[in-house]
Amino acid sequence: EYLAQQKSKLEDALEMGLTKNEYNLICEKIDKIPNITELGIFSAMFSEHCSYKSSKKWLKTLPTEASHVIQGPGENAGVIDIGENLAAVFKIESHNHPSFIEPYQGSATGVGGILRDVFTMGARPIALMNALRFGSPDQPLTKHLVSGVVKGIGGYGNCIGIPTVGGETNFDKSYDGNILVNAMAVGLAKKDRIFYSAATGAGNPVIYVGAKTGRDGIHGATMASAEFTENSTEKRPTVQVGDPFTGKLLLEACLELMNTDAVLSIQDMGAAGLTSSSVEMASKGSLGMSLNLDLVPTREDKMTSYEIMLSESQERMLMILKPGSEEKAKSIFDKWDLDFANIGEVTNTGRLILTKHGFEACNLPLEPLVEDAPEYNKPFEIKAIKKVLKPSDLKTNLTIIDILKIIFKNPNIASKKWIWEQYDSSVMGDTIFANGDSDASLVKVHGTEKKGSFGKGLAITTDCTPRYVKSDPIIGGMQAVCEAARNIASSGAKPLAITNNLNFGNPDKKNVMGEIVGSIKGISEAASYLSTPIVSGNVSLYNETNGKSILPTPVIGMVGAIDEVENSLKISAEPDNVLIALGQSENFKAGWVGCSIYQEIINKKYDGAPPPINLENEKKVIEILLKLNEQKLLTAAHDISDGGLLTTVCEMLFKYNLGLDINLPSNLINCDSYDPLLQSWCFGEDQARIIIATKH
Amino acid sequence: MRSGVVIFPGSNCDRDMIVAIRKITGKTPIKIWHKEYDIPNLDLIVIPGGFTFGDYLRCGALAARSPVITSIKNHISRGGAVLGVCNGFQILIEAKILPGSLIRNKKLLFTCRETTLEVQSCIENPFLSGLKIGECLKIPVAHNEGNYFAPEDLLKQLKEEGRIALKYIKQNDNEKNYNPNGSTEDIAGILSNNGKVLGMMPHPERAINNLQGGTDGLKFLTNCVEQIIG
Amino acid sequence: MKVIVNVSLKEGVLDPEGQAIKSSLNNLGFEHCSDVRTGKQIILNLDQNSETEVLKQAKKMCEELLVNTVIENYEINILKD
Amino acid sequence: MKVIVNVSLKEGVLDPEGQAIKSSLNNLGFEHCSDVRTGKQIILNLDQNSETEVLKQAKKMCEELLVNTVIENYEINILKD
Repeated sequence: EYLAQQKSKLEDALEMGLTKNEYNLICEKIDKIPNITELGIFSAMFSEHCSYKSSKKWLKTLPTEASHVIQGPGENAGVIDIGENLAAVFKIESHNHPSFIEPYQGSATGVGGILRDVFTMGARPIALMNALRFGSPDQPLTKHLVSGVVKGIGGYGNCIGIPTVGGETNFDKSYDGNILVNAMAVGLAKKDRIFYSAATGAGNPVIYVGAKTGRDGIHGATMASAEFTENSTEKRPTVQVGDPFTGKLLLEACLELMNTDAVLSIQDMGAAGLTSSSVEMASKGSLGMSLNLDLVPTREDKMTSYEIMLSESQERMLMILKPGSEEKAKSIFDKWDLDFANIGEVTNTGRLILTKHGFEACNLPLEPLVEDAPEYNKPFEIKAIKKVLKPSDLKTNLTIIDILKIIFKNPNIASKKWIWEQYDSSVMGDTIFANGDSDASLVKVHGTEKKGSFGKGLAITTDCTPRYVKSDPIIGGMQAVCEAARNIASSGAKPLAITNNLNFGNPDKKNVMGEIVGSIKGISEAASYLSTPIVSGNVSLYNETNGKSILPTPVIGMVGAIDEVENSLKISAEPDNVLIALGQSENFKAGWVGCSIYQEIINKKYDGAPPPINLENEKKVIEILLKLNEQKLLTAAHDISDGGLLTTVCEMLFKYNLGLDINLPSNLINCDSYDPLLQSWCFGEDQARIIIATKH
Repeated sequence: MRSGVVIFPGSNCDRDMIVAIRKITGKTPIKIWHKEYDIPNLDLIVIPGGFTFGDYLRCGALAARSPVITSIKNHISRGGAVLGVCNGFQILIEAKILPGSLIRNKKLLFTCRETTLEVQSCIENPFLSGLKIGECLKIPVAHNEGNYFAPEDLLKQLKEEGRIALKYIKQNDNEKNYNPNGSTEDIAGILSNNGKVLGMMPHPERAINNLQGGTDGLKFLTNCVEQIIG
Repeated sequence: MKVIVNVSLKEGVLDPEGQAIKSSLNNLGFEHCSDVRTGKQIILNLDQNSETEVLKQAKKMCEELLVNTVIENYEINILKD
Repeated sequence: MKVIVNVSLKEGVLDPEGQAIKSSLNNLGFEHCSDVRTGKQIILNLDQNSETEVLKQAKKMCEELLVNTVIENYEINILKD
């Protein structure tokens, strides 16, 4: 502890991932040389993960308001109103770096962390999704990472008893050195029982609940955005270990306590553990906090103030209780066998004061920790491919059937049943659609059953087409939002709001920064037009190994609502249905083949411009679909995306082994199977199209 | 019918079972916390699915040492009926109320999917007597350690005493992996020697309406209620 | 005093994990590996110093909780440090 | 030749299973049990007879498959029967 309270030097700051300027800024703002613990607190708060310093400037441009938004970005999770005095609470977060180092624990703690972000707002989590991206499948390391990540997600989600209802799994060699594990959770709360993290009332007790603190995950926050070099394994053992059993106890104990009036504010100890929770709670309430670190329950002995403040042990929460309610609260945590320790109090000094062994380990003004985190405006260059490929540019001796077979062998399109059968998708008894039944997963809203109806439902999807974003960041960003909205609508629900996970390479490179700025521009434009604002999210940068960045992957998690789950739509057509392609133009000229799966099969690369986005058509196709569904005219619906029209149609026919007689546009009737124009009709990836199945 | 659902730290299918029983009987079963010694007189106690105590050491091992197990044994000696589903079945085995053991699924993976069960001919019992022998029920499973293992002599005894209640069955000949976990002779559920205790891996409470995978679970549980009320 | 309890599956009891490890070892080129059996190791810290007392306690713990005597054997050895 | 590989969690790595077993033992009246750590035991049959060769093989198996070297330690001992 003596060392932790020594004055820091520049090398310490550099070792903690801070730059020279950042170190000087800190010394200037607090007008003293910070000791090691104080510097550690700053390094966590100024990390990319907590401060979003390289992307904050652009994140502010995202639309975050709408009539149904109760709480936008800035809290642990986003909150939207879904009627009947109920609110949906949701967020997506990434655990990319820890999952590469230790796939099982990395992904398991990712699920645990995102669940805590939801129930800390007072919501019972009701569904889990995950968006995963791995390197090329023939690499032995990829096999090891896939099996570890899937087991970790299942291991945590199944044990804590929350259904994993969907997501996406893609493979591309750009993720060889940097896999992506984005976990999304959706919860349900009463509209008037939402809990926030802003501290209130000087003198109120600050309570630590949950598992004991250990040395795991120290520097997790700064590691989260650290670029991997060849020997990244020497960063061990900084990986946190998750305990889903304690997670379940913490979930039930917190929800039980939140039913009383004892809790004033609460925050999950996520990345940077006690540091981010105490600083954010105190600064949001524009108050102060003084903590006695000797009172923090620890599971390893002789832990220094530095280690306690930066530890990322899992399953821990920080709460501020109404004075006098500590006994009642403690009895609930005793029932669930969890630690409950009063470790300090709220003050009005505007400072964070920590004591250890009677010495003052930290005395910092709170304001610079949050307000003065640097906001960089890194140079960027948005590069977009403008070359429009015509069908005739692609020559092949493959027939349509040959191509279709290749498409369904593509790991990004083939069935992922071998993955999601390892997830419990039906626990809690509210799952209507999971894993591929429909374009969006659908979960009943428990307790809204009415006479003659099973009640409301929440539709959830995660979407992104990284190859489009690589070719044209703005169009790629727009397309991710539009595809998510189409998927929600194709399940019969109305798209409502977005949580996004922006996974990118190294922002210090102009083209990567251009990908970030471009896709945020695209997302903003589409999200505002479709009135699906961003209510929460996460940014993961420096996903790069040996100088090679991943494909730009801005994942869009979207939530929608349907009033009666019986009117929901699956993707499988039924016998004697008629299929209609909404949004497909009558007089067909050419299918968009640029940047498509089809082009990759023919040219072994994507080099054309991605399909253009017409926001007006996107909005119209969704409105028409929902109107038709309201009149109960539809049996099924499936959004046209990767692989084009024919791939989408096949996916609608598989379940009941159906066939389909297709009437081609007049100008294609006598084309042979090799004709590029006909093939562009089959496999072109034009947007704003949904196939509906109907008996009427 | 007076029924109760036992809740341990780590149970996560308790609410699903309560919803199913309330849908059938119109009455909400009481919640029994695992530390309760004395519980009121009940007709049926259900031990629901979940990951009690995190499945640590062995599934159900730590839960089987909770105080409530004594009150469950008293309930059985009074002639009461007990239904153990998934983790509940594992707890009944660890508490030595049902014989044999449940080990890891043969493919070593958690599996959550539809299965078809065939009602076996077995001794008088309040769970299956109302159903026809050979009748098939589509009920989902979701578990990691559902591979029921019985040594030779126990298997012989179970057959002779007609205590094998349910088996996984293939719907058509080319359905290869109809048995989700590789259990001995495709066993999915067994009865105690007096027929009053049934342990089964599949989750009937997850098949109680047409929107979510059929109503065979509802048929199974409704039959249990009718048999128990008698 | 530290006690190590080794719990292993009885003969004749299926060990799916052991078989899976054996096949993946063979796939990785370790042909000489003809059989694999898996078991648990539980390391207990008992605050007692008489060895007989510790042995008696450990045995009782195994019978009552740590071992499923239907399908598992166990051996206890005391660490003399 | 028989080889026993004992795999245990590294110091400082959280062992939730060990803690759950400890509290259950305490509840059953074994107050003297102050800590429990769990680990795996893998028993390998290797059809080789040179001890050094067997040791080399076993070490390679641990590094490549049997042990998660990020959070686990291992020790190898050869059974001389």
